[in-house]
Amino acid sequence: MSADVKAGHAIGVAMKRKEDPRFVQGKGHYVDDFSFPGMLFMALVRSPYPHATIKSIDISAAMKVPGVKAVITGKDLEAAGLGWLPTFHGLDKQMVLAIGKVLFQYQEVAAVFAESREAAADGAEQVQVDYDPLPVVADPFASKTDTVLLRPDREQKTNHIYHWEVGDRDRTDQTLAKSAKRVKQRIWFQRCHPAPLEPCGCVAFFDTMGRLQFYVTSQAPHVYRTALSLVTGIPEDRIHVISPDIGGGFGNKVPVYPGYVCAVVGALKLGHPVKWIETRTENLTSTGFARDYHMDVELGATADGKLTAVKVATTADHGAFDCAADPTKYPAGMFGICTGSYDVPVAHAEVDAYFTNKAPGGIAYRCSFRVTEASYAIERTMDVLADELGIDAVELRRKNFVKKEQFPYASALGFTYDSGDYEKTLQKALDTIGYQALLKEQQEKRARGELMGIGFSTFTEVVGAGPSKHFDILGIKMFDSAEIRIHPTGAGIVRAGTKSQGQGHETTWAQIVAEELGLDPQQIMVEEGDTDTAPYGLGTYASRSTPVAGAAIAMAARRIREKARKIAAHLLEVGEADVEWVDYRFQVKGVPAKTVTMKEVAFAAYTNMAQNEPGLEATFYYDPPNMTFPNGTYVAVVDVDRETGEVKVRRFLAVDDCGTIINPMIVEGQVHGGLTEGFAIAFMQEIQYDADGNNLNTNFTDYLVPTAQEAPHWETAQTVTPSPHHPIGAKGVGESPNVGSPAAFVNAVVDALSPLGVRHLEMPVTREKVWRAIREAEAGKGKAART
Amino acid sequence: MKVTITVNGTPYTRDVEPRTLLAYFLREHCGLTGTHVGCDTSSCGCCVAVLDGQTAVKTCTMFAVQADGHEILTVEGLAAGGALHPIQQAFSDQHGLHCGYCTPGMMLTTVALLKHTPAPTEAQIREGLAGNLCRCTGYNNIVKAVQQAADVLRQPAAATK
Amino acid sequence: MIPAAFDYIRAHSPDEAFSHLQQHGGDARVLAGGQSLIPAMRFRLARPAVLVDINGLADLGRLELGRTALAIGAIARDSAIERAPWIGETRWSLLHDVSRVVADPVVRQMGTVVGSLCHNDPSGDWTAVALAARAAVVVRGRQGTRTVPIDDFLVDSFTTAVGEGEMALAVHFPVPGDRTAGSYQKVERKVGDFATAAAAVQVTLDGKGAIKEAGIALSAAGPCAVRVTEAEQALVGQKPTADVIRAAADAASKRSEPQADLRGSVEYKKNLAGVLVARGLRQALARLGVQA
Amino acid sequence: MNLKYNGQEKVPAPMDAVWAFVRDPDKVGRCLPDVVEVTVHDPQHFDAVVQVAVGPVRGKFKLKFEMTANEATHHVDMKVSGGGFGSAVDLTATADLADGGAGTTLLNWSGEAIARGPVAAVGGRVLDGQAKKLIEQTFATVSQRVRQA
Repeated sequence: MSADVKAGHAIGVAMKRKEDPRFVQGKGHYVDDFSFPGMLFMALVRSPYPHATIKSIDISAAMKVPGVKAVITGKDLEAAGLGWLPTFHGLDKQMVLAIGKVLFQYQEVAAVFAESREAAADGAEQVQVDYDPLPVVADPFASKTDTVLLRPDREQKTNHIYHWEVGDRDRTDQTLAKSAKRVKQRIWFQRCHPAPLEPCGCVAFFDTMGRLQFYVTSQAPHVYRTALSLVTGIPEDRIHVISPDIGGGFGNKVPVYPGYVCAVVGALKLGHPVKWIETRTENLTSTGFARDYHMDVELGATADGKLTAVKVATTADHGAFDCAADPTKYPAGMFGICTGSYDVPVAHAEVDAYFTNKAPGGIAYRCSFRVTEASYAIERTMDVLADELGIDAVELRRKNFVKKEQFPYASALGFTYDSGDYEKTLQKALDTIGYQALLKEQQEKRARGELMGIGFSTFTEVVGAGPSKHFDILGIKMFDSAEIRIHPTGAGIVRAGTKSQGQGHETTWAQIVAEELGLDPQQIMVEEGDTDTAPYGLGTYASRSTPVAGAAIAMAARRIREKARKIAAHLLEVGEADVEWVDYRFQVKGVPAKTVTMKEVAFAAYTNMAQNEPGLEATFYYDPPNMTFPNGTYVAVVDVDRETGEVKVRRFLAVDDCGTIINPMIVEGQVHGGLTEGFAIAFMQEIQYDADGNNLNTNFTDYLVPTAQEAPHWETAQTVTPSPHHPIGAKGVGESPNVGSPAAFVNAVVDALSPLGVRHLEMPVTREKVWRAIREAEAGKGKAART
Repeated sequence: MKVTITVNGTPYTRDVEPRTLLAYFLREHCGLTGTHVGCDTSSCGCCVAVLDGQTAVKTCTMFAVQADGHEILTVEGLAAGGALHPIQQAFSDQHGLHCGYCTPGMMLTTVALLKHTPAPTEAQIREGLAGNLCRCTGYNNIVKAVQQAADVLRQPAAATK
Repeated sequence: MIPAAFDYIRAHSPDEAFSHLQQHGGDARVLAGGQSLIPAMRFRLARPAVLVDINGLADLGRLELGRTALAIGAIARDSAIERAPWIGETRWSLLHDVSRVVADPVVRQMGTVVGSLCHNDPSGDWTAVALAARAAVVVRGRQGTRTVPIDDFLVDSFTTAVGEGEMALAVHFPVPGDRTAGSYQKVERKVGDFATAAAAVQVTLDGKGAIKEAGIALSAAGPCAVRVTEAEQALVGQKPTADVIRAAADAASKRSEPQADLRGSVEYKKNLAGVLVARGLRQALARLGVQA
Repeated sequence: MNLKYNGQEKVPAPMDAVWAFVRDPDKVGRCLPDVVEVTVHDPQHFDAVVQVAVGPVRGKFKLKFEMTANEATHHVDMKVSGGGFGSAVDLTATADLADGGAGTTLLNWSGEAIARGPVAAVGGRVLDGQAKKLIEQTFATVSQRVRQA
């Protein structure tokens, strides 16, 4: 499926990945692969209680364990002024190690430093913590009452963190009241976790110059450098963050975690390198979870199904600290995309967030900030509306699509959609999957009492944060950057502020440069993740790499081309105005025989540059003028087993429109992966807490990751509507399948059960939920279960 | 305890605690960091190596002392004479990897799978790889990679592999 | 995660293993496949002072198919069953089925049948199969070896007839008669999970097409795997009809006493027990060419 | 995880004898299955160390007990907290005595336990049954010891 690629014509080619030879030989360098002489291992002591006063911590037995060098607690850190970490959007702060009390189960209480992994684990086991349990608030609706104040450390004496809203509440309410049809659905997007296979971790040491060398699994190394400087007071020039190969991130490796601060403190205090690698349990119980939005979605429509208004009111569970990784001004991220692909005259969305005794987080798990929740809300509720109206869910969507000619489209909640052709994408999906034949099959099966469902999701995402006038993290605007150097032989290096976690940047970035400069992508090296060499960037998450850094790379390459044009003019012995860029080379206008290649120009840039400044390099900081709006139509076909509730996803087709495609092989791979994560969320995954605040899904035996056996076979197709404002028209794709697919899966299951009167099922759609819905429906309770 | 384990043809004699997991023996005592650790529950398969040429094992669920006197094949031992092993080549050709973290385990499970099932169907591949998790690829392309590798390995020229 | 420290002994003969176990009693555990024990040790829930490794005892790794019984040695792997040359024969279809759904395909290459029986997890697969197939376990004790019928072997969750200082050497599965087929039906959330519910079924038909012998057992249906005697009684002597199958399924559902957990409620699991027994019976009969 | 149990023992001894027994921390403490050590601090407070062995899972639980008794209603409240295996267990239990007639006493008990940490997270699948067994055993032993006393 992959192809080799020659100089030029690099975009749109399924070039084999340049990173693969390293990975398939086990020569990747992940953070746990780094070891340094004298290195100590750190283990964290964590609380079994979700809410408790710490009466005492006794480290004496731990210090007697052979090999244990030190134990630090929250008190030690507080005394050093390092007790708290700022959170990314600045609304809250987070304890590094528990101070006075613990607020969630598995919270970090003490850090043990020892000469080996074994000794660190033995030492952690010997730290005696005396707890006095406090009442537990395990759900956000209980939190609302403020009966138990969870965070007396804050000025605001309430569990309410923030209220955020967008749109016109009054007009939305009035329109809904007047609408011929109106549906309301409570939808919970359950708490889930990105669970990359490589857990989080770091190695910290101070080199002979007293400079912090910090190897860490970070999707945003520059932000880490700044954050570490702000937290520790170490000048930013004395911090070197290296984010090596990353074994999957999906948003989990965006926040700065307490363990990192502890490792740095240990390295400083003990004068040894310190390594901390999470266990899987630690990863699932304490690092950034995602979602946990309880959404009341209301749609108004005319009698024939034209949407009149959309209203969403959300109660968000943020856990013990507000560590949601959202841009400063957008505590609920891009939730305003909840009007989806539809032309909605008026809308209102609001989010109220609360503290609970659960792990902190609220990161963007393989999605632009809160886009998955918003997309699921509208796409699920569209099916509820179709059911209410008694019309086909596809027809309802088609009727309400933003039309091709309406772009750029100003949505009721403030976004300007850049481009799209939703009708075309939908039609391609219907044709490819054979919708009419499936409907016929479904009819026949229903007549026999069999349960078959077809589910659609025609979603629109908003990615590529973001324009500096709106978006910042810790005050730093969300631009991204690239630096390109072309060497005398026409080879080169690109450095970007992003960080690949498997997305294949080493390949796609080289393809962009090759396309723009007519060079061989095999000789364009890509380097990311080293804050000493890469220009400042905000990192890779929220599908921002291609929309922002990809644009920066194209723009930097164009700067190089402009400089190269001057040298080409010198080589071609004409004026600069007479040189044009045709078919990946410079040519004297109108004289196709007189050309020079970029490779020749590169050599001249160092050997024969005439009056031009030597060298051939450029840096570009790209501040995007707008977000990009990838979209797609997804179709799931399922069969449901009445007796066991088992759902078999028989077919799944994803038709994506991500604008210009740089590497179709990688785009397809991203779609496959995202669909599998969406499948897992729809059917298997949830971080559950019981009423006592105990986390019930603490490792891979209960937090379920699908294997090749469960994962369906994926079918993909594309339409291409380039983004008009992106230099190469690309929109980004990594997250679309995770954003768009959950609704398609659930809609398919509900469609299968719709003859029984079932209108909604909460994710994860487990066998038992399906079985129960069937049983209750058959017992005549089906109608009652509606609403 | 002193153990001697032959890894990729090279004997490694080391003094280890009995509780040292084979995965950490490979990573930290032999410096072979291609074997990864991704969970605590024998679920993910990132640590799979091949024992005595036949058996795919999760090296996080085996003690190094158990492997004393045995042969272990890890990802570092797959390529020979500067050429990628057909399984490695296939994973790259078919885009059967993204982040690369599960890849070594996935490939070593494939080594044992193809030893016992040289011409697997898609269903057999999916069944055979179900002890290894991948979060990135969605498995479509891993299945294709195993099919390609099986085809290549069944050619007479590759039979010595 | 790192286990607590322990002493490791590699046994070079069954006698040596036995004498170490006698010496250390409850402080020692046998290390066979280790696929349940080592994860428990990594969480430090299990922290035996001594491990006696029997993996070097090649004689205990054999599958011996005799005239009357299949003997599976203490370190014979699950995968050895999966790949046995006779595993495709209809009479062995119960073993065929289970050997492909225990844990996951990599764990099966180390995990052992006897180890699984000795672990006696309430949701184990081999325990239910051993009941349905009426297996027996050979246990080495101070008074020599004894053969314990599986019904007596499985005492309680994680507790078997293997006493402190003793070890299991093999499990014997009777060679099924002609016109025997079985089926193992398991509902699991994903590969590698413990069963939400599982049913092991084995039936033998007589010359006239009536059920001569039946073995029906459930896993994840109580403190340990359970034989559904009422279902067996409902089947034996009957022609296999839909009604007979329903009676057996109902008996299984009734007999099932599962625990509610993340896999499902008691009600759902009891339902599954019946559904899976019915499916297992239909599949086993279909394997004998009988539609019911 | 939250576990709830209750049960009844019919003790072949008069109420006074049973009451005297259940108010004695040392005697009650030694009815715990596989108890290794009981340390009585005062009539209301004692510590106990219990050996837990379920298959390969073996270890010690250290538990603190607080007992309050109501003489008039023959009612005992017990609060237990402690841990082992890096896990925490909190338990509240009550026992009520009633005349069973013919020189016997009815011991009605109920308990609610919350287990947290690896024991619940990893062992949760089997914890319920095991905990139930331990609690039932404890009260059965109380019944037996009173009879012997």
